Amino acid sequence: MKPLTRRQMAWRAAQDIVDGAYVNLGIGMPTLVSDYLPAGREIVVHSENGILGMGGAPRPGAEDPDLINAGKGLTTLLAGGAFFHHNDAFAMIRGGHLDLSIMGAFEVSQDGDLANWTTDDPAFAPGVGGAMDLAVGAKEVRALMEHTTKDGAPRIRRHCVYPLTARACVKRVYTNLAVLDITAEGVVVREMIEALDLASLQDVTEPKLILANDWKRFSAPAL
Amino acid sequence: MKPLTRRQMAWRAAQDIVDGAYVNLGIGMPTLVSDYLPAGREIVVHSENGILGMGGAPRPGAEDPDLINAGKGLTTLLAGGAFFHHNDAFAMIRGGHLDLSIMGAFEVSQDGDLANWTTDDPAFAPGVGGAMDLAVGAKEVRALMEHTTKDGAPRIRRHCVYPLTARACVKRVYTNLAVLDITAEGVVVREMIEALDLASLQDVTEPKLILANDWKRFSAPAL
Amino acid sequence: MIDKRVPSLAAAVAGIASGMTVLCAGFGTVGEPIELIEALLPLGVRDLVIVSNNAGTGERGIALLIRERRVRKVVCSYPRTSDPHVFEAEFKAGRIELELVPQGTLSERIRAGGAGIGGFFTRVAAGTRLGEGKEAREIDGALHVLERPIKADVALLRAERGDRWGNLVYRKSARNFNPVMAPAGALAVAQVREMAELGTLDPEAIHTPGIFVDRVVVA
Amino acid sequence: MIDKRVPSLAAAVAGIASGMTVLCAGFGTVGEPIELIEALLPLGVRDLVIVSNNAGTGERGIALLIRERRVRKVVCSYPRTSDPHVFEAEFKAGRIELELVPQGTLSERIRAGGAGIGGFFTRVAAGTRLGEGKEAREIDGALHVLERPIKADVALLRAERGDRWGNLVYRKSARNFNPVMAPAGALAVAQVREMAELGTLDPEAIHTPGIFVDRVVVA
Repeated sequence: MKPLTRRQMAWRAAQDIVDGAYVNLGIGMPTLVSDYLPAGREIVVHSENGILGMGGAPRPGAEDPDLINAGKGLTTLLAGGAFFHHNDAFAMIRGGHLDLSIMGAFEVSQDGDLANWTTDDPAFAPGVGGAMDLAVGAKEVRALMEHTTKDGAPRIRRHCVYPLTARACVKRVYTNLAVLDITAEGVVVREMIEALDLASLQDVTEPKLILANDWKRFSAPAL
Repeated sequence: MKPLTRRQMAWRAAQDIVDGAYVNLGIGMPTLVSDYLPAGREIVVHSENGILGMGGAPRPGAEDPDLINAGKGLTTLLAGGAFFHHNDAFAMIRGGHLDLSIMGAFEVSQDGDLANWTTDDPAFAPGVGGAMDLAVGAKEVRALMEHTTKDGAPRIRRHCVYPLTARACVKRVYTNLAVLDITAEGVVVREMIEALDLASLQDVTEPKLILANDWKRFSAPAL
Repeated sequence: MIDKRVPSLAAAVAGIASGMTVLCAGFGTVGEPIELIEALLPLGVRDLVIVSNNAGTGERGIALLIRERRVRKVVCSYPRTSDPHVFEAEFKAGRIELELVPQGTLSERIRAGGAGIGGFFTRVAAGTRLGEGKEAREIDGALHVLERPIKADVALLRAERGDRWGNLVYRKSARNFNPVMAPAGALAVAQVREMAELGTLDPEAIHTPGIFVDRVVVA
Repeated sequence: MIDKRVPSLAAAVAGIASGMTVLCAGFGTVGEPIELIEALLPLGVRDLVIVSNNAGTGERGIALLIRERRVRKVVCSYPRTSDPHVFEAEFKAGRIELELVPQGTLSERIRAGGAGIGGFFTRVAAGTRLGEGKEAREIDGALHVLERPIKADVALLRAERGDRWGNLVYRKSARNFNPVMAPAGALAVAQVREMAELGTLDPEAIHTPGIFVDRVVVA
């Protein structure tokens, strides 16, 4: 059994984004999703700092210091893209105009509660950015995170331990081990990586898992 | 004694607009004010439908059907002007960014209450437009109205009879007989037209008038 | 591929049904999507709630819908625009409801609807007849009323140019309510004078980004 | 004549005093009016409240003000931007206050300040630690919190081009908070890369109309 790399996780999340979707990709791992958007689909990437139609990283020599993404990395604009101010960017988010927000997470609860803004680590000042806006505003929220902490503790919890970003917002979770849906019935395993069994997955997951009837194995290309 | 014409009243109101002022001129008589803005002053006229830097009426042949003022008459744009949407236009109004709003009025009270949106005439559906926004939002509100109704009843009242647009907002009133300030002490006569005396003005004004120490006669050019 | 272009006015208004709330952009006839509005007639829809600054001019657009008795209620700031005789007649006859809203509050309520704001306090109309019945409170010494967002089933828009992603550019004062209403309609439909190739509209000067627009038709 | 151009950074920040609330535009360093912010240093001002998306990057701009201990409090959404070491050090030492606000709520509160809105209800932060202590109510079945407008003494802006009326045009993602903050400062000052002749900025594409701007300086 070989857990997915961060890039493989981003790749897996990218495969589910449908043609024509308006999506926001959070800072950190979700930003990598934009590298793996499936060919042949026109997907409009939104950025909190006033961009729709964001492209990938610029070619060397084509960098523009005035054109950055929400993670403050250099980016580009596709044909058909537009610039606007911060308040319009958040009217798009809060007003329910984004089809999908993919965010990193510290924890997701069995009810879809999301904790991704602070661990109360006294070594750092807390920062929230646009996480609460996205969690509340996007039509669908999906989390992209390692299945466990570095210490092996589950990140999919009965109840989040860390302070909440928003309640009952996450519908799907992509981890390095599985794809899981948060449903009214509970946490449903849709996909597992090769050679992983449900019992082993349950060992690193706090709430009781439900294996979907049509669950499948999945693997990602080497990335 | 010769009361001012509507154009003369507009002329008089225009003389008080200072260089550099951002002003909104209400529909009806106040729109005429833009024809008499004193030469040598740069005055930026705002319109509710998304214009700053509105000019006068277009020359024949230069009319543009997409360029109208709040009264829906054709207008022009000065160099330095800008177009924006309705919500930005009202952010300017409500947010206190306009130096001056000149509006028509049915009645003004001694406390500066303004009544200018409905007379409850059952023959017409009521309309409010941007009057309440302007009355509340502009840094200064001045009213431009005939001193009396067609029947000779005073329009400057102790208390407005018609439904209010906003309380305590009018600071100055231009009529066809006088220029009056609404002050904490009462209604102060600043200027009267030629051959009018205070007693005659008081006869057509409900609240007790105070004659300013430095009051003066004024006359307008033939218009 | 994203292609919001539709080939006809009929396709542009497909699915709009009786009883819906319809935002109609424009200030008087300027920026009013007259052809889209009139395309509602053959659909046979009735009992519409029209939200617009005015209540129809002459006998076209909103006025035609009202004359044909398709409108149950108008939410507007100023029904007495130039030539409002159709609305006036229906109103006096008691056949149409009017909700009068100060123009800036109307705009802000629509904006709140599109921006996911649950309500806002404004001084405008506080202490007046138009503020009666609304929750009121003093904030920083001034009386405010609480205003609710306006969300609509449909927003009908008129722009100068549009592209297949739904990006829109308006012309001069025809912009008015258009960019405010686009986000507040569950379905937003724009008639444009001209279709532009994707990428030819200046990204620095797109007035309504395509995310807010569902269909674009040349009319 | 209207002429908002000023000849120097010193003239641009004249009158800004200790204890004032200062909106600083920008997202990270992009769109941050670094030169204007640093021009506050020779004024000797202290105890500033800085409202900005971040809390300073590296050692320039907001970070420099903080390092020089001119800032009492930062209101922001994300102090942990790239290289926040100056803020982090002051924060850990307990020498600077932090009010953390979700980014969209921060933007909306500033917008409310500039647009004369007395407060608004939003679902964002409701039921979370950042919503604690705020008035809450259920609206249409969802918990909302009441947020207050942010009005400031000063807004510091950075634009690509400006003219003597104060009209501003930004470039790409450097627009960000600039047009939101301009209306919310009692004094709004913009540094621009280039001054434009009046009338040469496209009236269809002015991002901040001059009414919101008091001073413009090339920097």
